[in-house]
Amino acid sequence: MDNLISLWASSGIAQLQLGQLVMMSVGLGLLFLAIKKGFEPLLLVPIGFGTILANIPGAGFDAVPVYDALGNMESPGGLLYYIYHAGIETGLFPLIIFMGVGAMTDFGPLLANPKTLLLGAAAQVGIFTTVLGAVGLSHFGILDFSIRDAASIGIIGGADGPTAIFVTSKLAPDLLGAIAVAAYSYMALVPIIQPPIMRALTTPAERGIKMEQLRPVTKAERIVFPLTLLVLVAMLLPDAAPLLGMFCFGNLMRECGVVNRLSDTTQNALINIVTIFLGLGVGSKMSAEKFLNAETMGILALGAVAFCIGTASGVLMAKLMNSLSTNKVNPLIGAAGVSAVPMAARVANKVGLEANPQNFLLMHAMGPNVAGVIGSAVAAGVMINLVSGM
Amino acid sequence: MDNLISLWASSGIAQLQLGQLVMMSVGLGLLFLAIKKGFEPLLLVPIGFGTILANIPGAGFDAVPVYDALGNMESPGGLLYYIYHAGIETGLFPLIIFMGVGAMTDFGPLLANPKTLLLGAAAQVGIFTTVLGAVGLSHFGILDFSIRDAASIGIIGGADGPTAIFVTSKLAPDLLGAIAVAAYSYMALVPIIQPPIMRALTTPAERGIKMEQLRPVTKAERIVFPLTLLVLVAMLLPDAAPLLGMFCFGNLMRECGVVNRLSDTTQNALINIVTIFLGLGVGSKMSAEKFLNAETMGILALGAVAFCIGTASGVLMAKLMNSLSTNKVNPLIGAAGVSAVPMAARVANKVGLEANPQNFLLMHAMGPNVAGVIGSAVAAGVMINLVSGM
Amino acid sequence: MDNLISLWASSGIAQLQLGQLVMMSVGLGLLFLAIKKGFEPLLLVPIGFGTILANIPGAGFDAVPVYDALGNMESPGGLLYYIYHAGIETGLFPLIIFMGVGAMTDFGPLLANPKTLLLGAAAQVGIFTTVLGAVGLSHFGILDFSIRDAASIGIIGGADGPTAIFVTSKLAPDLLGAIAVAAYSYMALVPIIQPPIMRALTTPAERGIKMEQLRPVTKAERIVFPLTLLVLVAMLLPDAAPLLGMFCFGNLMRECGVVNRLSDTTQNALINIVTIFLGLGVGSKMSAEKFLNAETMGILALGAVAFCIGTASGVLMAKLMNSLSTNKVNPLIGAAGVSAVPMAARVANKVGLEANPQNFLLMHAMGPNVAGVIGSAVAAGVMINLVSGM
Amino acid sequence: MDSSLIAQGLDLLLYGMGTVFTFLTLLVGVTMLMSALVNRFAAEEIEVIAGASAQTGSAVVEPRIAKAIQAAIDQHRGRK
Amino acid sequence: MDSSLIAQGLDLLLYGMGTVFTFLTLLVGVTMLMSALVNRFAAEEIEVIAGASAQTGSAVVEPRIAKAIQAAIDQHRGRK
Amino acid sequence: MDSSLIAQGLDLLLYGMGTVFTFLTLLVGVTMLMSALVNRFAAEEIEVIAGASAQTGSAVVEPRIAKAIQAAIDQHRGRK
Ligand code: NA
Ligand code: NA
Ligand code: NA
Repeated sequence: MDNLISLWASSGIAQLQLGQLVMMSVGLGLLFLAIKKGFEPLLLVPIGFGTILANIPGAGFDAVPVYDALGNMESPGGLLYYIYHAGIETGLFPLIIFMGVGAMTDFGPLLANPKTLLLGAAAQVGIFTTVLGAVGLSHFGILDFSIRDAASIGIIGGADGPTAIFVTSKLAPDLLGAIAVAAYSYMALVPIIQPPIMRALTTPAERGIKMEQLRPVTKAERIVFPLTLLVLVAMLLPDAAPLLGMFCFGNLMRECGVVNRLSDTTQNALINIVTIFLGLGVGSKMSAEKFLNAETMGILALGAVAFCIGTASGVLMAKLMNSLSTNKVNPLIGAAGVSAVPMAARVANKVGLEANPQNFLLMHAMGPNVAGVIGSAVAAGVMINLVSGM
Repeated sequence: MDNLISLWASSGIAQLQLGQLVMMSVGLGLLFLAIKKGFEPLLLVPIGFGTILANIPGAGFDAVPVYDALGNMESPGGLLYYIYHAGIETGLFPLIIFMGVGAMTDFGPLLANPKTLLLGAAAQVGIFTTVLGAVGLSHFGILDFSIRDAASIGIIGGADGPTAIFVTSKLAPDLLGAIAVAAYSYMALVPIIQPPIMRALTTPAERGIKMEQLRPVTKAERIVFPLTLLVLVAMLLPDAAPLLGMFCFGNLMRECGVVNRLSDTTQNALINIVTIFLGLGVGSKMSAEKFLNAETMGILALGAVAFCIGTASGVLMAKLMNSLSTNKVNPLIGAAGVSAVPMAARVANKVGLEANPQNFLLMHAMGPNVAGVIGSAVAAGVMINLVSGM
Repeated sequence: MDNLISLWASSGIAQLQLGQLVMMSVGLGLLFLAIKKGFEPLLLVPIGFGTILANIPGAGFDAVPVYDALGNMESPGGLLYYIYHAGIETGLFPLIIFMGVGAMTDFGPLLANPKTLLLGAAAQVGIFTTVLGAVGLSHFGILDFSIRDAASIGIIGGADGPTAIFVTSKLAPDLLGAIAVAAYSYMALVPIIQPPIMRALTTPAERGIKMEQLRPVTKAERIVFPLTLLVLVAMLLPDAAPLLGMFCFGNLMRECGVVNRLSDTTQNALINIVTIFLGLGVGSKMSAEKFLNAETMGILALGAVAFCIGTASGVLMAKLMNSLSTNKVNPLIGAAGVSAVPMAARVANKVGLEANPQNFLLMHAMGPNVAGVIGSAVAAGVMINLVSGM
Repeated sequence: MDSSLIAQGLDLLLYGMGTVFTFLTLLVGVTMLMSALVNRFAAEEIEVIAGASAQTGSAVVEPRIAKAIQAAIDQHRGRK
Repeated sequence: MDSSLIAQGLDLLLYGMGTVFTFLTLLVGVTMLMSALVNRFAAEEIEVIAGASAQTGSAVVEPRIAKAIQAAIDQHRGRK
Repeated sequence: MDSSLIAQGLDLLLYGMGTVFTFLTLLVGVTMLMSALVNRFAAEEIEVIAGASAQTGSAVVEPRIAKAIQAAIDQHRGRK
């Protein structure tokens, strides 16, 4: 009879709190978005599943390991505990993923037209105005964000998952779940968020601008570029060096042509393994007390604002460049500067085709697209530097 | 001369204890079974090799790392030390392997005929009667098993390697070597152990029963099933959630169709890497003092009993179901309920073909086969829950 | 304004020390050698890049994690800190790589002609005479090497990267960068270093010696050989068991034929992942204070000497064997005894073809080549044993 | 003490098998319900035959492998 | 305190965007310089078209896969 | 102290090379013995030529790749 009571007492239903039930539904909702709606499934499937696991009452996925006085283990920690502390708290998983992303990135279009780096810079305006929005909400007592929270929320506007996770795990780990979910969800919503803004800020004539074909890029340029970027980062902005250093390392492995087996593993087995565990680890931070509050609503709202402002800034920057140069760019590719690789570039291409069915902007948009990755990593570095000193 | 003495003193022969020599032979014996006899080689090759490594006198594969007062390493630990403590003591390796097994499991036949879940339940009788046998041996003073030991021994009857390792590493880590070896050996011996029992408990007419073709299963069912199972586990039996949660996660990645690259890595690179280290880590627990004793003989004997009872229970359950329903099942597929995927299903198919050369039971037996995996994970959960409270 | 000062103060230029600048150039130089000159790129690309990363002022790649009194993390460590302490200080990465090398090694030519093991033994003379050279330099006050340093320097002559890293991380971790760079660089320079020595020590007639075709080797021999080697190591030289044990394990997985999926992963995803991190971790030890000193020059000079003496010893041993036996070996294959697999065997083949365009020595040279791997692992084991007792 | 061990073993048998059977019987019902609901509301074409996995045939081939195969075949066709 | 929060936000905006623009503008110049220097001194044939990766087509196919494909095609040809 | 360093170096040379030679010489003998015993008692057909690995040709191709290739070739044949 005691056993029956013990079994019942340890059952999920007996221990279940409302918050956990709601969070499990949130997890199922994320899985629905990922599987049925195609929202960044590579991350949202593990995050959604991790959310459910972390909220199973009594399952101990988040359990802290217990050691006796001699250092022998009395009871092991939970799977998500180990994943979070080994891979996310240390920053290792986002950095390894950045290495993999580097190994998958083609800098060719950027090298053919380096001025598109400025579009990638402009789109980061969304990050910093969102920071201002977050501190504003806090100032007026609507929500309660510290400057570290605000900086982490802003980085959603970088439209770059690993960067957002890296910054948030350093500055505001309690917000990790909400910020990661917002970042990946909005990246998936880019085809819905961006086009109206792009159309509102451009004339049909501007959207129809044809760009000259990109020049060929040599292998030597491709090899030297990641090293150039690395040296510049090292000299000027060491705080961005972890992210951009690993990014450049991955890209150098890709382009140098002599370590293809390493590059191949980095792009496949390694990044896949780390993606699974990164997602589960982020899910482990999706607890009711951290997610089910007004701040999360604020984060979701501010994240959407960040994407909109970033998109608008990129388009406006392109128009500014056109007014200063005779070598016109199609302002639609400015929207790709938010990164969200390669989704935003595809959106630019699609909106461009509406205006002129013969105008293929995809390659031209890849330049600002990867520039946006560099831009938000730079923004992340400067944010970590400044906020740590505040 | 001192050096010569030092070299001799540190040689294996000078340090060798009889127990180590015997255990190295046991390791070679496991390799023989794995390589020459085909006994579950994916696990028994690493376990056998790990056994040899762990018993090399003076090689330090099991060495504990030494740190000075400031936390700096004075001497590193041995390879097997790190593997065991990082992957097995924490439970991480069995859970990751369960994720991989989930990604390799096809629930189609089970979904087409969910009643076969009952066969997977019945076959777990072997687990619990073996627990009773172990405590009986202890009660009569023949061997010395605690209730934690008995529970771990019983789980051999689950015919599921990672489950047995997961439970044993939590409840009775000293028995890990013997239990893992018994579990994998008997899984390999399924084609020898099961057929006589299956024939003894059935008539030729029963063995010849033809089952109707399985209905087609939709993709949506396949996607929703792991989530359904997960929610049910979460509500009723959180202690089974680590194993079944990871199993469902792997299966969802497989079936959802949007994360094929993650599923592919889970089924290949990731599970292979973890299998190698899991095997080596289990081998590190194969020391003479823990393996060369009467208890190990008892474990091997009880493990065989567990398999036999599990097989018989599955077959008898199928006969019971037939007596209650007009929709007949071939009782041979009940034997597949012990799991030992896919060996037990193949055995059912083979014995069925002997009775009726036109009767292909393989697909029908896959249902109870995967049900057996769920069944033994449930048994593991309830065992950990109850024993922890005793 | 304070922020501007903070940004400037944290910029690389403001913090840059001359040593770091030089070391970043060294890193770029290693990348140049790896990419443009093809010097062992699989290791030197990660080492070179790791060197640059470790020397970025203020980037914190080497940062030590900080915990508060309760054990909560206050600030995470750097990526290279974690890699070095988890994988290199513990010896895990070199051992896993040795497993992978074992899985890629074909012992067929060695089994067909086991006497070539003696050539692999002879070539290790380079290791120990170099130790003597290092202590000599120290004795005469030219440089300052302890016996542990000298032993680590000698192992460069083993021409085997993971062995050198394993020994050095145990005996003289401060020299790790210099020794790893020397080892891999000279392995890449084998086609330049060896031929003059080989020609100087042999007559054209000797270089033209044709060797009889190798006998076929059975699958059973291939399977039993790694186990034989393992047992011999276990009995006689347990200090070599970590390296040779993992090597034999990899080779057994390769040859046994029943765990091809494990062998495949070991040879691909696993060794690639570990190679990337091993290289980065070695790079993290390339700091100015440890690398930019006279000792490094001494290490580079002694390493070259070690390669030369090893090559000469192998060739002379072959000539000695010829003078004692009627079954002649081509003395050029003795040079392959230094290991540097498969480069040294190719060099022997090439120099042989110069003397006799019909004489293909490649397969014959593979025997001493893999014997050299065993030989230097044995030397490593005895070195660790003896030096630890000094 | 020892008889308590037997008692513990009996408890495990009783509650253990009870839980296993209860859980899996419940799962039978829930699975049937799930299938009925899903196939009614998802109303999707029945594209997969039981026993065949969701990932069969060329579906699991990575694009780069598929591309390589295609290239090889094109080359082969061209060579003839 | 709260107005200091706003001030901090403004500081972040000012110095943050300033750094991002300064850094990327500098990168534009440095990249152009790099390309000019590299293409002048490396004097290598222009083998890659912009937009196409360095690793395309059969280059990413591992040797063992390529070998398998070749074997399959040879076998196929032989079978005819 | 320093001369002791030289002495240590000499010791390493002496005992080190001694061990290496002793071990590898022993290994020559043991390997020959092993081969003789194995080939006598295992009495297996000599299926592998020295120098060729145990894992050659299509053996290392994973089943799913082989299946994909087969599918591609079937498709190719069908298309003609
Ligand atoms: Na961005
Ligand atoms: Na089972
Ligand atoms: Na060597």
